[in-house]
Amino acid sequence: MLLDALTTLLLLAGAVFFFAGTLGLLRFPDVYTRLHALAKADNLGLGCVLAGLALQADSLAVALKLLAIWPLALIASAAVGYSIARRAERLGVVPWQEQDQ
Amino acid sequence: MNLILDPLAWLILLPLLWATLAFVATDRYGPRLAIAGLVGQLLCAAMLAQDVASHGSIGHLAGGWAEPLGIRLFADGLSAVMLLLTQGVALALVLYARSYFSQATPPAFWTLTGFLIAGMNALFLSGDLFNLYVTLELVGLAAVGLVAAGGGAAQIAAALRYLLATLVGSGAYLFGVALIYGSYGTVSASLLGQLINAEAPIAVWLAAGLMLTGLLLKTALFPFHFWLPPAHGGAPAPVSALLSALVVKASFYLFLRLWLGPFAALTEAQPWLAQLPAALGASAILWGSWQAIRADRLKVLIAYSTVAQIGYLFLIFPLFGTGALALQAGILQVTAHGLAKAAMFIAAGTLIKVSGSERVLGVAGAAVHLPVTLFAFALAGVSLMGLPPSGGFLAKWLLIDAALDQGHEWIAGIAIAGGLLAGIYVFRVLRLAFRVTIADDEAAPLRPAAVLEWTALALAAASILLGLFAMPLINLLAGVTR
Amino acid sequence: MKRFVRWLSILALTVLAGALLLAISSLPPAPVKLAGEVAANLAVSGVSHPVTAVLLNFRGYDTFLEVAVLIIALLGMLAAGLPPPPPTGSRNAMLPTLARLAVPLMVLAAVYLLWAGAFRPGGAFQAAAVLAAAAVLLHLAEIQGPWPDNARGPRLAIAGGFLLFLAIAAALLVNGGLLRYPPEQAGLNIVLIESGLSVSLAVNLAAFFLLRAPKS
Amino acid sequence: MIVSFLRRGTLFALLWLIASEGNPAAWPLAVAGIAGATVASLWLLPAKVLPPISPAGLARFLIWFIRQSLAGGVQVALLAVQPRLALRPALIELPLTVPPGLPRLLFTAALSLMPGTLGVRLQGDTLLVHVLDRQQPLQAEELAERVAGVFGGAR
Amino acid sequence: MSSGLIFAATGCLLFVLGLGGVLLLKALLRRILAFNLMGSGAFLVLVGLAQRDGTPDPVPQAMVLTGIVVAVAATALALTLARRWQALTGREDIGRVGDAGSRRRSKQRERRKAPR
Amino acid sequence: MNLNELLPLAVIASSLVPALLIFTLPEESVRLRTALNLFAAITKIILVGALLIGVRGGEDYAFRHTVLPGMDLVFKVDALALLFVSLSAVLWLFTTLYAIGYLEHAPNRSRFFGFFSLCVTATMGIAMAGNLFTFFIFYELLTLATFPLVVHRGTPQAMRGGTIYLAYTLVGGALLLAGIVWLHHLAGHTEFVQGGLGNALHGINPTILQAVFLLLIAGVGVKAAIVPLHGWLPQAMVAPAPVSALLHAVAVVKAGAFGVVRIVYEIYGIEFVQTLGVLLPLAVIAAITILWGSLRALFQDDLKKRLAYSTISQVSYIVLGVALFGPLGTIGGLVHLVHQGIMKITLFFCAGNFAETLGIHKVSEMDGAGRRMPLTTLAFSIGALGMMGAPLTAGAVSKAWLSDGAAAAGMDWAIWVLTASSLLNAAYFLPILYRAWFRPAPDSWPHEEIAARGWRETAWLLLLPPLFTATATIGVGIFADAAFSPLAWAQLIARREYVSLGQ
Amino acid sequence: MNFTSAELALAVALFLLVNLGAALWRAARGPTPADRMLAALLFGSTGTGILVLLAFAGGSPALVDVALTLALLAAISGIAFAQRAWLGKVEEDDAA
Ligand code: NA
Ligand code: NA
Repeated sequence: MLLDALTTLLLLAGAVFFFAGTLGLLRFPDVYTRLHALAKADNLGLGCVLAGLALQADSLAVALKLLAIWPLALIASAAVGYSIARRAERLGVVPWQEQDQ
Repeated sequence: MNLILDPLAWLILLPLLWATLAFVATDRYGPRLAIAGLVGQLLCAAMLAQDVASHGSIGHLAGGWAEPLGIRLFADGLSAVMLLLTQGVALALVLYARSYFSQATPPAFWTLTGFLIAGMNALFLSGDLFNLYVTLELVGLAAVGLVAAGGGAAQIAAALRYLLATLVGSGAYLFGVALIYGSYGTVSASLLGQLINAEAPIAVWLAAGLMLTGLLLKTALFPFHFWLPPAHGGAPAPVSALLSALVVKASFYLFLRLWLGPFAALTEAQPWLAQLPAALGASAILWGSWQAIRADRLKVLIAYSTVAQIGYLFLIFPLFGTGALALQAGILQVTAHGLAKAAMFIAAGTLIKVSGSERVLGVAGAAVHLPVTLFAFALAGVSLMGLPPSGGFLAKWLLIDAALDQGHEWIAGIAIAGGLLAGIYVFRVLRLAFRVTIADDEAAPLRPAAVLEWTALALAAASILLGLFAMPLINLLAGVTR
Repeated sequence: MKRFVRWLSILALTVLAGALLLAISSLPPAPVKLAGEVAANLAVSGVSHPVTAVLLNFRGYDTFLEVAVLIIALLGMLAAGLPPPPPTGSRNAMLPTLARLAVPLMVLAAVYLLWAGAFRPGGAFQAAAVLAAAAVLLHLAEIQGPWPDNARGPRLAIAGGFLLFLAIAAALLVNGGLLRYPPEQAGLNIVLIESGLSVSLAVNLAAFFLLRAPKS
Repeated sequence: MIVSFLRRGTLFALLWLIASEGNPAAWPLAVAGIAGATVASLWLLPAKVLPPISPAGLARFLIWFIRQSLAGGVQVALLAVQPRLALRPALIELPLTVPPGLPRLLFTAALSLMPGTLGVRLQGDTLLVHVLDRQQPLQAEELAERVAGVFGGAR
Repeated sequence: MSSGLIFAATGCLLFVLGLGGVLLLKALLRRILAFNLMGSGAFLVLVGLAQRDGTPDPVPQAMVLTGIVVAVAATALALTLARRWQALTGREDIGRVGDAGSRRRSKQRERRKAPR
Repeated sequence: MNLNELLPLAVIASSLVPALLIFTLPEESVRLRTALNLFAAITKIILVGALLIGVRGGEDYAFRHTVLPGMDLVFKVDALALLFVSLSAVLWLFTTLYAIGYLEHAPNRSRFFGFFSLCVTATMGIAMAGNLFTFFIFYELLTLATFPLVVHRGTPQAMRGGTIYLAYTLVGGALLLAGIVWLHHLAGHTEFVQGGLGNALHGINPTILQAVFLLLIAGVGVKAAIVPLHGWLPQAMVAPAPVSALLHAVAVVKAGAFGVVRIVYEIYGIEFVQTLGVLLPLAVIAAITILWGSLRALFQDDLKKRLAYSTISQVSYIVLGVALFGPLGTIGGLVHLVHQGIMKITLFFCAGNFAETLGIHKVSEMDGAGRRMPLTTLAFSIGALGMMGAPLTAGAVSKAWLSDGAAAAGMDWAIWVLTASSLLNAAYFLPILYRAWFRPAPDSWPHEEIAARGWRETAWLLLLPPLFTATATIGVGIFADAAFSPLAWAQLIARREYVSLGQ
Repeated sequence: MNFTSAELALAVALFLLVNLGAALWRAARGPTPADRMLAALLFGSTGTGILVLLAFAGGSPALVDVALTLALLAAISGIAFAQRAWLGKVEEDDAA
């Protein structure tokens, strides 16, 4: 029961962070800031979801497998985010400044 | 029968084998592999035709699983004819190509050719709609690769256009297969032939429409022909020959199979449907011929001739009455055009190679310098015009006969008019060849290798002789059930 | 005129969409049900997952030809002319370390997917995709250089897996059909084929990325 | 060599066990996979190149990192839902103290997942960092220390 | 409406959308993506219709896996050709061709745009 | 395969095989090519001789090969076939001899003689065809084989002539094909049967049968140069003289006329044609062609063009004879098939000699040619007189039978047409003879090639053929009643064709 | 709460699907090529999330493997795109 409640909480939190990430992606002004949104909010959301589901797992192995996805996703995300940022910088994309508004 | 020597299976395995080996081997071994493989395949096709002639149709359960779970391969007279044509023409073209590309072979030419032939053979032998999709892609992508060979901007553009067309065609076909599977739970052509009736749900009608239209696109029937002239006219001559003589026939074959097989109940329930391909075919004959008459490059002229000649194939669809005339006419046209067009394209390749000009005008004086090649071109032209004695003539004769039989006189008229139009574009080239050129006084151009001239002549002669010895082919078709 | 054709096409497509939706919504149940047949024959298929059984046994012939399709696509690239080698000096400093760390894991994941194919979706193609990704990563990290178009190794690897498949298909003709496995050897045959294919397909996929024209 | 082979082999075997959920079927394939991964690992990352890893340091790092990551996520979420964007971004040159290779990779990756910072380009011994709020203090110092902790305190 | 039917309906829409894309879009990359959409539509219909009564059918699932590989192959070839085309001419579309006259014109255009 | 099947094939092969061999011969192998040509021509004559004896004795020679279900390639050697076969075989020999002389030192002779032999092959096939299907095959082959000969010189005029020739003959072929398939569809087969298809045609809508008849006659009418389908013939005179001989006497126009005979007698049947009401229109068209050709010939200064219009006129004598209901007209038409060939080939040989030796191409250049080239001019005169129907010549025999036929058929107007035509013939031939024999020679000839040396007015290979055919022109006139004469043979055919009518 | 965890998981999965759709729109819009590459990131995180949720909701644990594979491939393709695609003029100028 407690596990179910915790799962519910984590899944909902995950949904919220994913939503925030999407919102950031849509609202933030340039590729760098959008990268911030994805790299942080989405990954946190994924972590919440994985944790929530791991709580429901039938076996330890399954739970560990779910939890193992997270670091992999994080490393992947960091690497891709870095590569994109680097590409943007090399393409000459100038970071947005607040006075641009 | 020795199972491991099953010619049906080896018709698929052999080309895949030599194509893969040619991929690993250097260009030095490619032609040898191709020739050896094709000789073997020709034997297999002959054995298969022999078996079909004596036993009717022959089945082969891939994986040993019966339909509907497994894929059933089968060969009847129709497949046998297509297989014989394919191996025969391909062998001649490979012999030609070996000499034609003696300086520099386009990358991957031999291996792509092998895969292309494997795909066609697999297509001719498949009785499973989804498996047929895979074979269609096999053929389509290999053909696109061959068109791209050379890698110039014109080739890449032609290949891309061809690719998009062929992908849309097979995409529509695949979607139709999905609808069919959803409707009946099977993709076995023979089972579907029993399951589909005139009261079939709309989904099946839509599926049939999508699949057949997709195949029309792949066959380049007017107005879906737009991709063909650049692809066939821009590729190296042996490739053009392969594509025009064989590849478009593969999707036509499938169209015909579907029409007479799984979708027969639908097309018989709504006879007016058959007028659509025929009307497009008639337009193809007129438009293709007109464009061929106008073309200023020799190979584009020949490519448009293919557009026109494909039109004949579709005139037969309203004519499937009780008799076998229409089918005989269609398959004779496939065979005769296959032989003649291959001959014409490689003859043109030799003419262009020697004259150095891609233009139709480059042919001037060829009657003096390249009599054998020109003769091959002329014989091929005879078949295309439907003049006797040639396979093209018999096809036209049967077509007109069938048209009169079924009361579609307009089709007879179109067939005759098409022959005259073909006469215009063929003789446009031939009469130029007799024109005396100033080059007569200069040193005659170098004679090309004999094999370049004689392969063309052999193919052209075969298309002529077909007009006298068509009975074996007709007898093979006798066992084809609708 | 052009716009007219455009709008006409859009109209036709809309009609098509409507007709399709209408058609599938009123579709009666299918008369043939293959799921039962698959289940009934699963025991002798050599694998326990029905999709894998269909892919490599019941319709293994499809898969056989599908491999050829992938090779052909690569051949098309060779025919069209290979792209030039990538410019050097735009090195991503994070990649070498990442690659050294990730590639062994990817190898493990690939074999795992191959292994899992017998029980669940997965198999040679997925394994090949992961292996190919590993090769690409090594290449991007400049640990693995581009393959010249005449490189024998990749060609041998690509051909090898397919030829193994072909050899098994041909040898099984003795049983009366292409790829007709004897039930007791089906599992072994499938593992052999899949292992060969995963390498072959992996190299094939990676080649789209790694095959480059020699530097001029 | 043999030791590291066994060590990494064990690690991969553990991973296999987790992934396969302990299913022992077709074990030869499993052995092949583990061996393959181990060989690849030793080829790509020879034992002598790989700095020693302190399990305790790793654990401490992970706990700290999860907290930071949570904070980062919350910060971005708050920024995203605010009616008016309160961003004051900038590009900052950050001198690096962690050694190149695995530590530097870990540093850069973690920095990108922490509040307000995103690695943009590693060049020489500096990292170009994009920050969401140029007034917010960077936690680079602390991160560097904790990364160093993971690799046995070597700095 | 079963989930299978929803899949199938989505598949129909994707297919038509993709078809429209290939036919009407200009940029090669978009047309290639649109072709993939067509394929995805077909796959969804294949799987969806077969399980519209709720029981999954492994046969179409296997067909879809085969179809995906074929689509991947086709996409790979299309992309390599498109990239080659772009490298040769700097253009991202190949335009549409008609017969004779218009073809000649478009060929001239191609030649003009080709790098010297 | 027995001898009776083999012999027709041998007749075909005796020119087909040499044709294919000649194509492969290098240009320089003059002697080998000449030997091959002559050997083939003589072989063919021997084979034809054997056939003549056999057919007269009532032997049946037929070869049948199934091409499509219900459709056979049939060679059948009947009396009618032999009439045409013998004519072509004999004239082929002379034309070959003439061509060897004519083309000495000319380029591309392998090609020329190859297609030449192919033409003869096609003609043999047309003559021996046992059904319309077979007839059509060789009819079209004839078109294809003659085209390279017409354009042989490769000059712009040759190209133009060739193109016009093609346009006419291909359209004609298409019409013929339409007619044949239609007929095949209606009657179930297209075999040539003595007396016509008979029952197979009864019960079919007469309008349709008339339409098919029109298609068939139009199809063969193009080659027979019936007005208004004659436009190609005057244009084709740009071809070398041996080719003109081939077109006008041996093969092409004859093939058309022969087709009319086959269609009228052995497809529809003369009686049925009469009841269909298409016989009279045919006769009228033939008459118009006769007059029109003669009239146009009158105004041509170009010698070969004048001869070409003359051919248009003369070939329709054959058609007219066919269209005269009754055996007498038939005999007249058939015998003219042969006689016209002999006479016209003489004229073309001579025209070629004038052109090659002295460069004379026009009637107005003919002054005094008779004294410079007496033998050629003599041969020409005999041919011309024959054409006019002078007594003791081949032409006299034909015209007599035709007139009798017209009278017997009660078509007296046709006699007037024949008379008018004869007058016109005289009007356009006599001035030529007058100029050649009685006008003084000019100081120099337009383009003298061979100088006069003793009695030899030109190369003997150019001289002998016209002399021989001129002799034949008189021979067949004088010995018209001999066994194996064309007239005797035509009577044999007419007897067999009219046997069903009990006449 | 009167819903099971499975139903919640399905609901969250659908919500993420909508999210993914909206975010893909941005990725497709650009404006810079780098923006387009964000799609790779999206598939990596949101796609993986959706798949594990579906695995749980649908009781098909095999989808977890798919999620893993997707995450891996999305990462590599993202990096590959960033490294190789759209080699803009800037890059070439840099090299020169
Ligand atoms: Na045509
Ligand atoms: Na008469």
